[in-house]
Amino acid sequence: MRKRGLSFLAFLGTVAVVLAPAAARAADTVDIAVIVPLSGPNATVGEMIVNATKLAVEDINGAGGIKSLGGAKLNPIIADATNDPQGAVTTAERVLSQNKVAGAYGLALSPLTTAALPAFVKHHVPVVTSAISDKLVTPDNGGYLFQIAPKGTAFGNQQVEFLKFLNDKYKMGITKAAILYVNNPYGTATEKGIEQLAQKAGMEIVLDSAYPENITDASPLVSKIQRSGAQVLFPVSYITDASLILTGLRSADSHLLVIGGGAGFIWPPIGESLGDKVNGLISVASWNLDSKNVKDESKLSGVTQRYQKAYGTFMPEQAGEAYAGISVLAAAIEAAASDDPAKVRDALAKLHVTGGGGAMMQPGEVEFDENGANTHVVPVMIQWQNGVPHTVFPESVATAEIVKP
Amino acid sequence: MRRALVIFAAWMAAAAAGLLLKNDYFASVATAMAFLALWAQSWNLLCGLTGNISLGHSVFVAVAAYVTVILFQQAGVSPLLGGLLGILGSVVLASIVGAATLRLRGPYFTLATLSAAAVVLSLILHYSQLTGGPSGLAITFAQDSPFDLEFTNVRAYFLIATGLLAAVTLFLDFLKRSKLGFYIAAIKSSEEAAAAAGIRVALVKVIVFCLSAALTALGGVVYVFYIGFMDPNFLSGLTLSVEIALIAVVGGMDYLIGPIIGAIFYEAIDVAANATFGASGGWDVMLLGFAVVVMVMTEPRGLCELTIRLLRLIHRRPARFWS
Amino acid sequence: MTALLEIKGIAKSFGAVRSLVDITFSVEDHSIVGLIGPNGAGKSTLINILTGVYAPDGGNVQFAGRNLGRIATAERARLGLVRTFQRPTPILDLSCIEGVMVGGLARGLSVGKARNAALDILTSLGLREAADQSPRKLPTGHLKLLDFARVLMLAPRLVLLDELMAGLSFSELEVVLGAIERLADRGASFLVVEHLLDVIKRLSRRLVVMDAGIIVAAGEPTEVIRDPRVIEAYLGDEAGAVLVEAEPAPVSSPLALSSEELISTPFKSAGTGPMLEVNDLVTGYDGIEVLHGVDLIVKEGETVCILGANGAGKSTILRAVMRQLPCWRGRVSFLGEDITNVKAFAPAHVGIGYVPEGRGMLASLSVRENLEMGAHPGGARAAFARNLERVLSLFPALVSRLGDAAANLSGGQQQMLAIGRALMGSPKLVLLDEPSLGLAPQIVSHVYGALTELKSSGQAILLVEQTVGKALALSDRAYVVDGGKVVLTGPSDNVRSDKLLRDAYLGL
Amino acid sequence: MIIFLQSILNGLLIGGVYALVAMGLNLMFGVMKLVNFAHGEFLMAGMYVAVGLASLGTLPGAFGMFGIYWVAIPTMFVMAAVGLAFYLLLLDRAARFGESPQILLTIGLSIGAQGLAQVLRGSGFKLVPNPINGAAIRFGGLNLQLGPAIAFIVALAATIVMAWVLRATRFGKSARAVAESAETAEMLGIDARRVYIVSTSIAIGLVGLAAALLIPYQYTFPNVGQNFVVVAFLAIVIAGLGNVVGAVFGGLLMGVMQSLTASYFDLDLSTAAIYLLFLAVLLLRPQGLFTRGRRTL
Repeated sequence: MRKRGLSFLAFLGTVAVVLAPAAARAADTVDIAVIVPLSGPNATVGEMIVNATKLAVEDINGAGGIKSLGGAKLNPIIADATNDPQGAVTTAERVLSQNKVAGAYGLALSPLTTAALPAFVKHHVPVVTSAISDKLVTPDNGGYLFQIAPKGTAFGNQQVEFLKFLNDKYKMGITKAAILYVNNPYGTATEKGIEQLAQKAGMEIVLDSAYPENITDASPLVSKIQRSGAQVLFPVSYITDASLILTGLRSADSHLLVIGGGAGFIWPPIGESLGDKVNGLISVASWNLDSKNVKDESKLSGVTQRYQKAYGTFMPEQAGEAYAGISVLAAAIEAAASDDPAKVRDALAKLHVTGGGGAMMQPGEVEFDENGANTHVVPVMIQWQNGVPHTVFPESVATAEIVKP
Repeated sequence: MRRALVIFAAWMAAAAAGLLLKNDYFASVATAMAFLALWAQSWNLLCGLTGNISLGHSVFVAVAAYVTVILFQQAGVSPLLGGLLGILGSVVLASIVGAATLRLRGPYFTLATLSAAAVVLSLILHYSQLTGGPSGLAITFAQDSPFDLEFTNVRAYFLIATGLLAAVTLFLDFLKRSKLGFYIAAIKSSEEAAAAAGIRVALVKVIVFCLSAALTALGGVVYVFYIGFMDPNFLSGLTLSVEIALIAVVGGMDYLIGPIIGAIFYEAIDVAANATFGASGGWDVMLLGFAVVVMVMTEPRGLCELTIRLLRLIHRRPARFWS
Repeated sequence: MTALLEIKGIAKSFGAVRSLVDITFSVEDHSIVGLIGPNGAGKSTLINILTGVYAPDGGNVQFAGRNLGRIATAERARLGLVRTFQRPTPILDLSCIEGVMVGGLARGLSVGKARNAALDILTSLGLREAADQSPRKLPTGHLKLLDFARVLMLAPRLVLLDELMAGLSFSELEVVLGAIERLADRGASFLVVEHLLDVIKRLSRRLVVMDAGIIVAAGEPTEVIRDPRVIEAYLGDEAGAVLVEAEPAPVSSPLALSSEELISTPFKSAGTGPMLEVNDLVTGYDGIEVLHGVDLIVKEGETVCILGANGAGKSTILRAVMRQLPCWRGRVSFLGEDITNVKAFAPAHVGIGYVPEGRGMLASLSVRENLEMGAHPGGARAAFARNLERVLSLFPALVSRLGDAAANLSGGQQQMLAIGRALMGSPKLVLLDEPSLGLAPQIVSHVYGALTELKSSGQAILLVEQTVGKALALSDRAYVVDGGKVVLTGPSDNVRSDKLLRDAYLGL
Repeated sequence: MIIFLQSILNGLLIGGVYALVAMGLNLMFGVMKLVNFAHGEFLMAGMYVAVGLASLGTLPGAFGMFGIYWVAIPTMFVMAAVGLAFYLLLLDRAARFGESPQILLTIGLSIGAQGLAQVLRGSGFKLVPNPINGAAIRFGGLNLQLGPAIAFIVALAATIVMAWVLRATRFGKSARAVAESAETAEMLGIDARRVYIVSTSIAIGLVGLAAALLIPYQYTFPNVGQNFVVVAFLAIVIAGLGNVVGAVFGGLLMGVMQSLTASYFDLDLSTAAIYLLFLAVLLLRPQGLFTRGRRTL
């Protein structure tokens, strides 16, 4: 009996510890939750988002905060969604039940989003996310999820469109495609899109194979590709496997066309590690720092430069989406003229952003359909040129000429 | 009997606390805690007996959960029935793994369970049209439906989880003084002598393995509806297995309350870490890991042993009550 | 009618060591058969085969007209073929009575019935009041009684008692004997493995004697004991005859002599200054005290032997000196240096070589490497070549085997290697623990030949033996240990003719 | 055919690194009967050390593209020192605990170390740009990635040295004696504790070497250790727990199996296959495939 008492003490102790920070909260601020993976293999994603969030909040508050709330300042409450769904749920519950937040941004990964969503629905807090799974934007999501990034299948679509475009432009006559994807939600989602559309486009899929996360050696995959006789490779990979595949191909002296599936192929580390060998690499991206909508808007391009200055790398896609997402959220609060999350949700549903930070997302405007999908957004194709990814497709947002692969 | 009452009272207290607790966060922490304690308790039934560490127990959670959910979503079988089938599935798996590994000792056993889990994991990944592959399966529902284990109020899951925990603890307490309990004790102290006393050691071990798996699976069935989502790495990955083992051993494998203490300790550290460093990654993981290291270094036999030692320091009376 | 237990041509080897060569005998229904033999004769191996722990290499066992074949231990127990263990096996997490109940439960009794039955048995064994205690605190004797009680719960037809009586107090002994006799009257049979001959004489009409894996004699106890082959086997050699026939010789010896007295007593041996001194040594295994204050001394150039029955504590003395056991009380010093609490690897470095019981081979290392491992003590590295030459001339058999793994040596060669390895450290004193254990007679005499050579080269030796004759012949002085105490000491010749020695062995 | 040979080659190359990691694991198990679940995190730590050193600069042109490898030796020694601390701070005391607490201890350490790495160095992926990454030699249609090839050669050299140490040196023989029976070894005057200390340092030092060989072509990040150590575990069991030299063959075998299955089947099923083989070995031949009789280390 004594020991049980003891354990309850321990429990109460932690209660105290946790309630403490919740107590302090200035009156003229609007809290928003930023819940992203900050530990485990995907922590990098979280860090990019947090970096961008800081810039966005800086700008919004610098521009006088939420005017409709008497210039209340935006106050991001950053929390670690960890790397597993259980962690995401408890974190969401922690943040949502200990703070009165007007809205939330983050989660970023489909499993975390799927698991944590019910908590947001229960607390009636809208969450803007950069997770790309199509499954998220269905009537099941309770109407509290707003997906600012393009749908997973849209990426495949764009990659295939781009290939067609290349075929026409350079008469490459590419017909045999190989798909190589990491065996996780992100990989499988993207792969579906590529596979369906490639067939529609009359491509022959000569290789369509998954590989586990955390591989330490890609050379078997490379020999697989070579054996398949593919002319173009659509790899969907994170940073380590992306690098292994690229170096593997190079060391095998293979010159087939690679159209990367985002993530690993566009994050700063790949550029740093490959040096100038990275130039010419092509990939799809959910956002890029020199798309027309960013480049032509000095404010926004200024943001990308500040990011470069503050964090030492160019502004990656996750950061761009985050900046847009936070701004959109702010715009919704502004429109709702209230920090009541339910009202903010309704505002988000009606919202049509055409300027300000929200325009960071290509093509420069954001609108959500009844399932919370971003109706305007399309993925962009980038090509690494002198160490930085440049937007080369679609024409609507392209700012750089393609260097023939 | 007295113990049974205490356990029941403890459950009532916990349940009441859970219901009165205004704070959803602590409700969810407490629920997670209850599930972890339940699993650690079931884990300890096997590993407390053999003294070996299983790093594959999450697979029993996963099998039960997958069977239940797949039956539910694709054949509309109520989880109450599907759950039974799920548990059965776990038991079948356990009987195979158990029969194969019961000869193994120490690290051999640990590595065997670990890789058995890995096999199942990659099978779940492979048969994706059934299991949803790496993207896993989501259970979304809008309104209460008790017979489908669907409750919009998470407190319900807290009640069920703590209820199951209490029930399992009671069951194990009763088991201790049953025929099987005596056999387990005999085997624990010397397999040779146990056999010489006419105990079918191998059979008893397999039975215990299956029992342990069944109880673990029981938790898994409810848990998956609570969390509303499952994917292979999450449910049958190493992380959960390790959590279960850590909690049981840190709590104290020789004590009925050990796993519960362990779960409280584990979640408490997590809560504290998140409260202090929640906004920056790494800290929580680091603190959890090193807390375990410190714990083992100070008292390898777990928190219960430590508590008892402290109590002895305070006043002579040895607290054997929960042993 | 056919016998209850029929053992036909059982053979069993472990690696190079042939533990059982060819064992054939039977136990009639309603009978008590005694089984004796020196350490390493293969008695325990035989029991493990009868209970299905080991599978025999050859031969078969019939129980109640049924071939046991590969039937598992538990099933055999349920058939009524049960055993006790040399070392007590209490169930630590259960109370005494629960531990006993287990036997009944396995037999199919309900928990309630089993409890009553267990209570009766405990009462009959005089353990009534211990029933609800934890066995952790009980003395060895009680624990052994508990084991006995547990097998009784199985309603056995044949009980294999593996040195159940060793370590029991006189009163406990009476209780057990009583119980055995009562059970025998109710029709149970027993195979009693013991060193206490008088116990066997009292219980059994039939005695089987084993040595080095074969049966050397069988028949009516009193006759068998007089059989010279038995004396040879059981007590070593002709000298043993003295033991059985000896008239009480006039040697007055207080039960435990203090070391001072020992030194002061004049000896014909070449001993000068004291080398190894053990004062009032108390130690034991997991909480159970085995040595109750032993005094012992070895002087330079002396050969001393420690005699005593199995379980008397002979090896324990050596293990304590080598720091493989912690000393609970007392003091061990070597050449005036206190080594009571030094690290486990230190004794070798101060100059004590050790040949452990069972030879302690490093089986995976080659013979040469084993010898090199012996040469760790500082000075020995320099003297390596000389020592190696000495060892190889002492045991020429090893020369051709230097490259082979120790595992592949024969038992005799392993024993030689063990001795040689100890000598490689150029020790000032060599401790030998039963060098004759499990070896064929001619090998034993070969080993002793080598020891005699060593002795004549002035090497100090402390020898633990069971085979009295050769040990006494070799040594200058002898200690007789019984029940963890030195009961007799003096020049070997006097000891040989002392009745106390005989008591220590045959427990008459 | 050429593809087949290429797969074998790839397998052997990556297997070299597995071998280095596995060797250390088995040395520790053989001598101390301790399975070090934190071994991967020592690799991770080693890689951070190596990256740190490499970012200080690489050797001048004379060494051509191999300038980055100067970090190998320092990293090895730094990690050996870490191993020493590991023993003195934790294992020395934990040696008295049972197996279960030891397993738990190393698991806890593994988790904690991953957290610590992120707290100290962030979660980013680090790879010092260097000419080795992606460079390759080609012959007869086969191509040989330079980074893995160098790792393989060094690993082989290290193996030969280790084999020699264990067979020929005084320490090696003592280690084998302790591995077989610490009690017997001590009664012969061998200081078992010293053997433990040295073995731990060597084991962790080897991991350090492996780390230095990896950084030219593998990213460094907090969880990187897991990717390698899991395979190393499979390797040591297949080779036989405690069999140091066998572990090398285990590592190479794992590499080849991975490579073959990966180039001819779907990877997720091949994982299942590999683990099944692992289980089979564990159950049918617990002493491992490359261990004859009762040999130790």
